[in-house]
Amino acid sequence: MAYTVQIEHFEGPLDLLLQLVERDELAINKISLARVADQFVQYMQSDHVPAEEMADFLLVASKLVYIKSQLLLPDFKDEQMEEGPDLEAQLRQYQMFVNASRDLDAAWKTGAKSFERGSVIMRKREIKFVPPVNANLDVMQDLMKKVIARLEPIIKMPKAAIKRAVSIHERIDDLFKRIKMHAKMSFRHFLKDATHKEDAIVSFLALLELVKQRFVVVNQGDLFHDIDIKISPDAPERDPLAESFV
Amino acid sequence: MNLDQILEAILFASGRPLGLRKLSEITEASTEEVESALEELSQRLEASSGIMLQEYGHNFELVTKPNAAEAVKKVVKDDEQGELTRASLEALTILAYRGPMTRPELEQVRGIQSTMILRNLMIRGLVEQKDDERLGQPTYAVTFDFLKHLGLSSVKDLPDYEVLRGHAAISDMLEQLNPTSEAKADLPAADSLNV
Amino acid sequence: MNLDQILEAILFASGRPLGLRKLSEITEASTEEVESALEELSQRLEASSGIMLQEYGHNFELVTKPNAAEAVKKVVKDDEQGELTRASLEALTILAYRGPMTRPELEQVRGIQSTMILRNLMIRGLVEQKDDERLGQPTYAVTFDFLKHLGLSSVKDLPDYEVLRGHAAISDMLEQLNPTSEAKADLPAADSLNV
Repeated sequence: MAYTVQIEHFEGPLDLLLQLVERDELAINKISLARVADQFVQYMQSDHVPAEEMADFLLVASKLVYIKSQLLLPDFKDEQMEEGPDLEAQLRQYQMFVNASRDLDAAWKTGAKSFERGSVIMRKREIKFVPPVNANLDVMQDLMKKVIARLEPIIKMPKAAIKRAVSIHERIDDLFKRIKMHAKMSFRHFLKDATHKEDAIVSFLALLELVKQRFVVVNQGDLFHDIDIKISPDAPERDPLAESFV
Repeated sequence: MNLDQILEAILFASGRPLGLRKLSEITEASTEEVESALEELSQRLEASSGIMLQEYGHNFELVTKPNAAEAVKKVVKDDEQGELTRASLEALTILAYRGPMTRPELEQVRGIQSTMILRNLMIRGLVEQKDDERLGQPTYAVTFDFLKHLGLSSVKDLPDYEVLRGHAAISDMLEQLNPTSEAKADLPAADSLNV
Repeated sequence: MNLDQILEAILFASGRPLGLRKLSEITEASTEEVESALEELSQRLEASSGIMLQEYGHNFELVTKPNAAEAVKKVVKDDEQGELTRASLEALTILAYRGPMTRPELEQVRGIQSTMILRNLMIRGLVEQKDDERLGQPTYAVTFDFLKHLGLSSVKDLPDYEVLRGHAAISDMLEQLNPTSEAKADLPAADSLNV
């Protein structure tokens, strides 16, 4: 059955992921997460994810790919990917808060508000100058500088995001080299090669990183396709893991 | 909710005396019903509350009971005097360096809602509303009394005035508030001090 | 005059939230005595009054009951907050149930960086930065304005409060951010509701 419900807008990676899972009326577990992994990547590329949020999307994308790979290779474990919160648990609690926020929204709109006590003190005659004992020129100069210092990171946020993307770019070049070293190994081969487990993990992680990289650098072009060509020219068409990169 | 409770809420929130007719209008009850509910309210408060219903002519107001006057004086005095909180001091400083500015502008620079703080600064006579508006909003600036307290004759004598007033971080931030070029033209003259 | 009545008069006169310590200072009673008198006050108002006691993080304010809102809006200017975006709602919900919390903690739950959303909510006066820090990070919580908009006397009145606040999964996840036992000791009291 084809689902026609469109995901129109999402506020963050967990929002998108939850919408995908809920649209297909799936329970939150590893199997459902693996199932929507590809769509997650597609939506993420099709929408305009702000630069400063890209890293958060990449993190979730890499976790999804990892979950999918684990279903295919039950004994495949990577310590780095095991770090941090478990995506499944994270999404479940996120869902809990999203549900609670719907109740809150309904309550917000009823207009059944409370009011504080009305103030009458704004009458002119009640205003009298009270010297502020702790206000002096030094304190004020210092405070003004602090206010400006607090604003600067906010102004610079877009620039910082670009900087981060650039540093990821450099890391990608590095990864590319590693991947090339493994390029001779077919995608399928390294997945199946139990005797060269370490190679497999290295390649796989490199792949993941590359995928992450590609997201960051652009929406332009078909990155994943690119990976296919570089890594696995002879990967079987139906290889389920390879599909997640298409 | 009973009428006496609704009347209590109305008088509490309005903070000023309200007439019988007005109360009847708001509650859509007859003046007789309002009068009897006010009597009920008065008795309930008399019996157990720290506040009471005061009547002058046909005007009604909630006030604190005289027995609590001593404690009440302490809190009111506290509001009016004593040191400024850090937040108040910060708002006052921004208004000194960058004023006159509107409340949304002040909030954009502070990153914090500033209604109460602005009100408190005005009660203390440190800040006043100016005659000119910007984008339909009143503007605020520090008072002459405050400058005198600092020993200054003009805000321009504040330390590093030109640099801090015209700092790009603040201009950029305020520009996000007024994206149109029209709004830009409305910015205070000292913007030309931008470096 | 009983302590609960004196406290009522003080809160009435001040018209803003006052802290437990401040109330104890003004009344010259111990914080335990003040707490129990406030509980008494809260119950008395709950039973018969048009106003109620609002509590958040050991701060207290008197406000009108939400049932009276329709009538009260006829006498006071209603600061329209407007609708909330989904992202704002989500962040507010998390902060209401789980706050005070640091920005990294909020981001952990939302899965996305939240600098701007926090700033927007602070400018709207729905969230504020608290005085206490955790692991060198400032903490954020919802404000009395937020509670007023929902007509709540406490965040504890939010649906399923204990379940959502004390949810084991969240605690585990936040603990990954705060691995030291020190940090744990700083968590708000309601954490003991953990199951």
